[in-house]
Amino acid sequence: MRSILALLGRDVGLSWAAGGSTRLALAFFALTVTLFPFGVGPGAATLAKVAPGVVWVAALLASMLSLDRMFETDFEDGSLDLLAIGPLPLPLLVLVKTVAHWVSTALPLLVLAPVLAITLQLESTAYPALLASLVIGTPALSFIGAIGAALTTGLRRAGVLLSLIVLPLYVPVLIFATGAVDAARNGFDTAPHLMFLGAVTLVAVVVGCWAAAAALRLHLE
Amino acid sequence: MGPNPTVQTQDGFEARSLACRRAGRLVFEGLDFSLAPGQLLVLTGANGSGKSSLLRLAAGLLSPAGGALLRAGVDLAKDRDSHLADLHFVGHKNALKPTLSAAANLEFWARFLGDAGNVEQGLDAMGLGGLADLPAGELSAGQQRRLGLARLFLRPATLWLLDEPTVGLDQASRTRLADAMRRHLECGGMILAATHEDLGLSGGVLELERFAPRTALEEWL
Amino acid sequence: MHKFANPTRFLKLAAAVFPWAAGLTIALFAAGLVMALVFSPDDYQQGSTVRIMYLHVPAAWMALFTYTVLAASGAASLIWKHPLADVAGKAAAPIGAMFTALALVTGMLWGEPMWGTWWVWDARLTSVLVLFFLYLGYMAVWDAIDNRATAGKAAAILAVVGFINVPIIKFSVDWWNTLHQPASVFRMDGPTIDASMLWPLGLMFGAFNAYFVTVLIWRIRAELQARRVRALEDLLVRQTERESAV
Amino acid sequence: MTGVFDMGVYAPYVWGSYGIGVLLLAGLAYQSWRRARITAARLAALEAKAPHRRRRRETGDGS
Repeated sequence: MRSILALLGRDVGLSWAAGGSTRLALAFFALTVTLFPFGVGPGAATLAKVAPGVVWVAALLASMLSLDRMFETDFEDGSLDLLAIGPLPLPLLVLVKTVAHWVSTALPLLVLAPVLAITLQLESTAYPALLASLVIGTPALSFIGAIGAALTTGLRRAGVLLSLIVLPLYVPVLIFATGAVDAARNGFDTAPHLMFLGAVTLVAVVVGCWAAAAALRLHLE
Repeated sequence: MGPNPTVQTQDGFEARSLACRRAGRLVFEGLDFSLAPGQLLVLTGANGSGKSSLLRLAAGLLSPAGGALLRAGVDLAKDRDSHLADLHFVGHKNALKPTLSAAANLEFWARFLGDAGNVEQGLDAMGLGGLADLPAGELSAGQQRRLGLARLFLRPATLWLLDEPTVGLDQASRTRLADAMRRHLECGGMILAATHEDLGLSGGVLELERFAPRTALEEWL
Repeated sequence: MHKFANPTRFLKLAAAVFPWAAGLTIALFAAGLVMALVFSPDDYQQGSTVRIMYLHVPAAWMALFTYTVLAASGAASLIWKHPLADVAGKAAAPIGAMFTALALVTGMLWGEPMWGTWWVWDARLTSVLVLFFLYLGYMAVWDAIDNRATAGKAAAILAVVGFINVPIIKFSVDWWNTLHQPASVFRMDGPTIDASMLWPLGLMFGAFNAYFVTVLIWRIRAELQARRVRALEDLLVRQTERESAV
Repeated sequence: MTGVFDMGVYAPYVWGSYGIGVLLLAGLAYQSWRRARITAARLAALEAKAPHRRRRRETGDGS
């Protein structure tokens, strides 16, 4: 347990510190969302209609930005070897590092998202659903992302390959998450959407840990 | 607890017709060695002859393509954890985070490997006492190498696996390392080291070229 | 080593199967095209565009079938360490990607006369589009990693993960489609298929499958030979190195 | 024999589909066939250059 806390503390600390990925993700998220009104026009009706999609796509891209650093830095400085022969089995190691990624990127997005949604004129009834979808859905982004990060560790041009691998797998998360917020906007029940989203996240956790551990083992060879 | 010749392999470390395949290519085969408490074995051979591969096999990072590695008579494949709990592995890279201070880096590895361990003892053993609070990134290459080696002193471990430990060390640090290795051997420790430099320590030599794959064209898939 | 794992034994088997597969491909395509273009009746609603279905439906089906082959070869490579599995996966992927592209193009050419727009976010067409990106991802992994053995394992992992996600993606796209699409007046896979259409469709299915086997054998043979060339070149390099060193 | 000629107003779509179909199917088949031939030729050349190794390898490991 001590090892888990040690690793979690180090990774989150490194991300939140200067030069870490948290600030980058927050800035990217805010910038991307504020770009949209310039594109689709400031009209409240149009903005509100696209608001869930815009917030979610921006959150998805922001969390993907810091994915390739998840294992890459440890691979480069030799820590990955020591982590792999440490007390934690590889899938658990992946779980801890992915939770660290989630804490260091998704949590800050959770705080910023409602603020940005205001600029997109999102109806007030939809905010609880927006937050709920982010809380339930962003772990799936991290765990599916962990597969891409592990597969592309140590490769040149990893960023492009990572997005090509990960984005198609993000489709269900995006659909159910924005579905929930849309339902809230139109006064429908958001429960079914959020439950499907939860199911997708659970699958992502299980598949993510296994696949990322297998992929890391490849690069440790 | 001096070296006890009669209990040769009882709690030693040995390889029996070991073969290693790295990313599809056979590196060596039919390799045998046995290391008893108190003994040093130096691996020599040209680059690519498999020195690092053998050390990674011994550290459990790679699984053997053939033959077996035994610790205290027990095959690593059967009981990997007790082997990993009682070894230190120092690879080419130093596993340091540049933004963390020297002490913080060691502190992390101490807590991750499961017990507080004493960071001060590690720093002093490699003469880094005064640099504890400096970010690791600002240390010189030699100092960073010493910080990597300082991990050896965080907690006792019988088996040391060292990959080119003296690279980048000045003469004073080299003798400091040699003394530490001598002390380790005297109290029943075992060392498997890949190095080109004569450390002034008596020990066996394992010529890896002798175990190059014999089949002219191995299974060509 | 597995019985078929030995490449030379596999190549003998492939050589035996190849003429049948190639012959069947040509025969089935010939019969299928004649049936589809000449004899099949116009559909009262769609007119002659129904003939596009004889290409679209088999292509979409083969796209999914080939991805299943990818996932199966991935599993074989990861679980049973079958050395030929990676080669089969690498060989099958471009064929699957081609089938997916064909399904997309024919889907658009079929949709345009019906709805007046080239792209319709229909549930099936959208799933095929996502499948196309899964193929691109698989092939990109092969290209990005130099070492064949590592690339094979990495691609195998991605294929298995992708395969687990295909039903999830399919379900979510259907769900998303019903949410945003008022009851679509015209479903993509066309009207109920009546008997007269079964023959051309069946022949084209057979033709596509025979085609798949033929091209797969070519590509596997090319991949095995390419690896043998690389092994011999590597050996030559080490040989000259040792001779110059001595 | 009515079907082939009077595709009616949809002719371009049908012929377009089949045209692209032939292009894609034949294109990939040709590329795969050609690649198999090229690698076969390179392999033959390499094995011709190192015949002695080949004979020893034949007897050596019984792959």
